[in-house]
Amino acid sequence: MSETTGGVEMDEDVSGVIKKFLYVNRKAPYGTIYALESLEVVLIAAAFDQDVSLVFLDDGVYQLAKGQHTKTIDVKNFSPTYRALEGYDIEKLYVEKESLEARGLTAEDLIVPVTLLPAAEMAELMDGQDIVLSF
Amino acid sequence: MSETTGGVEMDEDVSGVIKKFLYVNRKAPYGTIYALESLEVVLIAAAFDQDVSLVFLDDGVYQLAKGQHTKTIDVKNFSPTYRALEGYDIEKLYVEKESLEARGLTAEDLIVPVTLLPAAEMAELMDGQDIVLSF
Amino acid sequence: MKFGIMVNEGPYTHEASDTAYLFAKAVLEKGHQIHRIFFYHDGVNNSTRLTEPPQDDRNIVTRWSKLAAEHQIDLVVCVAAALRRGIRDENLAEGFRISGLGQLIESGIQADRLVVFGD
Amino acid sequence: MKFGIMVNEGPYTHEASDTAYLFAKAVLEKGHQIHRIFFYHDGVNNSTRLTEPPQDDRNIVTRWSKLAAEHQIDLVVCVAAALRRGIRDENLAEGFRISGLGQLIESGIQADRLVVFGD
Amino acid sequence: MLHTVNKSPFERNSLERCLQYAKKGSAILLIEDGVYGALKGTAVTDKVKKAMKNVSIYALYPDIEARGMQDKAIDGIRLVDYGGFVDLVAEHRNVHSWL
Amino acid sequence: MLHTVNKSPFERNSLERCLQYAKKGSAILLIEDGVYGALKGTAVTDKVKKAMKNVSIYALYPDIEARGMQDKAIDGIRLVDYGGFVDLVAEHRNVHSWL
Repeated sequence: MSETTGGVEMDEDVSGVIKKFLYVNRKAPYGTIYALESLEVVLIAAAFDQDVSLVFLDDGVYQLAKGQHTKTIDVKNFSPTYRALEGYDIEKLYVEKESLEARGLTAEDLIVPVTLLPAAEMAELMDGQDIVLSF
Repeated sequence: MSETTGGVEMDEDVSGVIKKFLYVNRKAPYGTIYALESLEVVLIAAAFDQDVSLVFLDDGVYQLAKGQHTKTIDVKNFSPTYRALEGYDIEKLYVEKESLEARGLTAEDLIVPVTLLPAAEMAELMDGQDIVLSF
Repeated sequence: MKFGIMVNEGPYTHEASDTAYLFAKAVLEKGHQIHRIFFYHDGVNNSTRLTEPPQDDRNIVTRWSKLAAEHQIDLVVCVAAALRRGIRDENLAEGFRISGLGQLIESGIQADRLVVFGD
Repeated sequence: MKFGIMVNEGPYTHEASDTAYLFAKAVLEKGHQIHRIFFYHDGVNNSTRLTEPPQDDRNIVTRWSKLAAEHQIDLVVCVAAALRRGIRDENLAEGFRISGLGQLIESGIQADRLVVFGD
Repeated sequence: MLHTVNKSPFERNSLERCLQYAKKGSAILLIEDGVYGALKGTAVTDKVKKAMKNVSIYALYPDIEARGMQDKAIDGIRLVDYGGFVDLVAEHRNVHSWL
Repeated sequence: MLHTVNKSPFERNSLERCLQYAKKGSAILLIEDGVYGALKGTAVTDKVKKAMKNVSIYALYPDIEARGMQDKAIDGIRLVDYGGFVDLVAEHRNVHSWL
């Protein structure tokens, strides 16, 4: 049995294994493409039934800012996609409290509900992963 | 009359004009290619008889560090080229004092003789240029 | 006034090429001239005709080609930087030409202003 | 042990692709295996066969091709990232193949370690 | 002269260095991720406000809007569009992009 | 776990953030421009030395040598080659590259 995922035949020995994947987002949107292409990975990853978490720290918290209007820079506004993650069963979104505070933001300013964690707890979370992907 | 420079025929109206060109180097060597490709511009620029200055600040001061041995990372060591600049009549090399000090370096650690300037004087120098190229 | 523009980063990855493009358009709208747009470092990747972004995204390469065609703008790709990165005449998009670094210095001399866009 | 490797930056501009290559060689020298090397973001530019660096410089692209041939290593270039940046079968160097992002996740699942090299 | 800064002040040192270099009477334009340096209530706001006593600070509004920061610019920072960017370049003898 | 840092601590915030995140007993490997964080007598030396009480810090010697910093590494920072880099990855359950 195989299932096509992102144009890929999954090998037999993939099925059954569940690893903890952490996606680390530390970069602001639009200034560079990392945030967008990271999100593209997360969407594909959803098909693999792994244990997926996303963390947003440093300028990565800006990816989730409400009210993004990208028309005048002629770039696609991809922020609504974060709201779609729930539909892909990706529900573990963590934002670092210190990063948010340093930028004068609160959870109210974010486009999706997230879990706020202080850096020390984020570090614990990171520590317990199998795969840490950063972009 | 035209002279070939970097594969380019100089236009008539270039000759005679002398502008002050400043090349700003703020990036470390090897981690990225900017330092090397900046140097390639400077070498071509020498043929144009303009008033050329180079400044090194922040991690750019590392470009001039003595004792670079790049064999084990299989990259060309381009630091000797800074010593060749004099032969191209490029003699105005300025290093920011504060940047050097923050890195625990002195003029003794550098591969070429340079003029040390405090940031405030560097700012004056920058202000007086016609063209400021950064990489 | 005559503007020279230098683009140091590739398309999509950094906003630099977007900003440079929107700046160039504004230069023309303000009635100024563009002496030349010089592509250096990864900026040379702005000139690959093989690019095919998603349907709902801007096409950065063809956008430059169109700007060049409509306003007779000289788009110069640095030969040394291009060879390193796999840009040659065979994959060069319309409106671009490959030439030497001297073209950048010349632009600095002939233009009234030279603006650098990079990472 | 099986290693997966991810390369996020293009050749020459950032040291990431050099470090990834030297790391990959050391993985093999230590007697480990490489499950796959996945090229993403500007990393896809590591696969252009049109590159022609100066004579006295390393050729990053052919170095990958050789490594793949000598050790049967799977070099995968992300199709979405590649199309954006002008990498297609017609300019793809030997030893590379273009495929989907699923190949990266699969590598994360099947390899014992996944190491990311980027900017 | 005109300085441009295109990086977030939380990630890189370029805004901080630029503020040290910008002489009295010169102008700074924040673009791309540099616009995060133009916002109220952040860890760098005070530093920027202090600099505003000596230099004029501008921010590229299209980049602010893209990032959803429309209502957060520090009072006194002038918001410009690309046309305003062109004007700033034209008005100053030279430009340094703090890359 | 193993953390890698590849950026200069003078230009970016990644070493600083990594030092805050690296838990007692974990390891940090400085590579590429990150090796500038491994040097004596700089503005960040004290911060790094302090962290060394809780975490093991390594630096990639080929990158140190390339930059001419052979004699400047902080005592106690362990210098490794690429083989040592591979060993560090193998010895730790996971790796986070602070990009």
